[in-house]
Amino acid sequence: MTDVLIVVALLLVAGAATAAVLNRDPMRQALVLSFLGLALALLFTFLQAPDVALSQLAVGSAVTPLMILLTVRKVRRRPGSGDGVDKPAGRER
Amino acid sequence: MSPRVRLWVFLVGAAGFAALFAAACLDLPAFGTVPHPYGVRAVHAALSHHTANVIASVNFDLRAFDTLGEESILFSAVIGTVVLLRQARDEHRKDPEPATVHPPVRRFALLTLPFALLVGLYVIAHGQISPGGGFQGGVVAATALHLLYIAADYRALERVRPLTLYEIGEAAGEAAYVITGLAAVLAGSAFLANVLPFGTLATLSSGGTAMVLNAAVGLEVTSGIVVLLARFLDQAVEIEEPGEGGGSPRDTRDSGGNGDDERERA
Amino acid sequence: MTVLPYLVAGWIFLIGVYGLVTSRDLIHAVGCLAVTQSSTYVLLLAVGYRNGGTAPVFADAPTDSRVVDPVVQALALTDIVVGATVTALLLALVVQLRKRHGTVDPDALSELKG
Amino acid sequence: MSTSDGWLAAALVPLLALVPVLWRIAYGSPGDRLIGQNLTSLLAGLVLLLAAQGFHRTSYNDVALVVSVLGPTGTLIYARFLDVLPDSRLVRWTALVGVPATVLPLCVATGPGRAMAKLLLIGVLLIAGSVVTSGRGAREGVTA
Repeated sequence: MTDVLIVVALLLVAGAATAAVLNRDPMRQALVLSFLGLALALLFTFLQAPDVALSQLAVGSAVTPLMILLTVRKVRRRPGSGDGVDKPAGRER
Repeated sequence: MSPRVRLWVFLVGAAGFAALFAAACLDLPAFGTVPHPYGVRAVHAALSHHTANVIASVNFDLRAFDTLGEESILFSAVIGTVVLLRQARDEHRKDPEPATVHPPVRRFALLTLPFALLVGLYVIAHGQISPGGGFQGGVVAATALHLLYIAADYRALERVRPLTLYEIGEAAGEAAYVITGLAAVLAGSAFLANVLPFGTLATLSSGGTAMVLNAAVGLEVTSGIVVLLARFLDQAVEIEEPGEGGGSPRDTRDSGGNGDDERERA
Repeated sequence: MTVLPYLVAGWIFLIGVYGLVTSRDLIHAVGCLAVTQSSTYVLLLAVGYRNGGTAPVFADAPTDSRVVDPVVQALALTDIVVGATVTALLLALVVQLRKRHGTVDPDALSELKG
Repeated sequence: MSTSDGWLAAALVPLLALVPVLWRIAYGSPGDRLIGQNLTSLLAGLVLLLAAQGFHRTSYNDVALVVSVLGPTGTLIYARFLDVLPDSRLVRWTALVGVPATVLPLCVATGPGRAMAKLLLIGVLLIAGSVVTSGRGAREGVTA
């Protein structure tokens, strides 16, 4: 049964990693990275590494995405300048 | 290099890597079958030093010198970030506008804050007994402090967060680690050797110097992450470049969420 | 199952590098680097796993129980936290680049250099 | 150490529920993504609790404890930056039904003691965090 959990978690991690790379807007990427952090934490728990899971949880699901969000906010504050923003806001629905 | 050429170079490299990596994987022992001689020895060494959490023992006892290196990377990375994100001469500070927070959110955050700090300290303190330790607990405690940013707002956070204190705390953590190592030399042993009494397995005071080093790392990581987040928050919320117009940063935001948000309000 | 964890680690590495190569935004590139980093954790922990093993934490387990390898866990554990501060350093560099050159597109930046 | 397959099979349920949540986070609107983030930490907490029981290791519950503290914190901070905190019935009901349905059997299995107190604490934190971050009207406060 542990094996089944590990396989599902592995596939979840692979999917989350792919989604994190394919989301080109850093604002969206930050939330996917936070999901990836949690998925990795689950995988590490199933691999009997709760210490590493704790570490990954705190860093991957909170600190890294938060810093990315803050950088995005800083970088995009100056109005009307060309950023590397390649997703217009309206595309999301 | 044009993007097209770069992509081709990547594809060729990736194909090569994939082929070699897959071949290597097929040659590896199957997942979860082989015992590791070093792992077995590490477990014996940790138990002989009365440390219940073998991972903490590896980090702070068997490979303590290695962790000193890791800690120094962390230390210098934080210093580098602080230098890069300091307020330049042509930038000016402006007070962020106070935000109003919905009462349930504020109440929840204020109630959770002390509790979350406590969880962080618990994770640090129980490093040598249960899963946890200075590295993980430090991050939890530092993130917990930023609950205040939601609970009240940025200015309240600045008031309870004397940044200098955390900068000193970070340096003190690093220094404490080195001093503990040197103390072992003074006691007539090797640098970072475990010279303190080992205590009883699975109690708070077990593990000898592992416990002290764990606390030093906890102090450094907590302070380091708080300083990092503070610098980023400063840049994002307070510091303005000369070209930027006045007004609140929220007005000039250009995030992916903006368009949808307007529509939702309409 | 015998090789799947290793292959997943390889996939995460490749997709992360793909993101780095094709990125048009340095912040996105830093995120991709974080993804690439996580592949090493998956590989390390997969190598250290043992069927039927439990965590080498003996506070609530008998000391003679079969455990997974603690050494690789210690490696991954410290690297995660140190990696986060390095990510912060890279993001700080991005903020500075944006200030000096007004863009975070790596291609536009290399054009500036000439 | 032996494992209990029943508990691990139960852990599979919230774990599989994370798959559509990933889809929502990757391709949804900003509101959807925040709901997804909120659901992720809630479901992950449940998976961790069930897995800890399945592996017979009470010390694994510490991971769930940290999720229950950091999850809502993360959601609220993102809400601050994305300027949305959507009202979500899905999150609220998952918390109000899913958490008791997980924690109470776990408490019965553990029996009274420190471990049970910790379980109840994690349960309360998970429910409180989810209800506050998905509550009606929370949105106005954050966007103001």
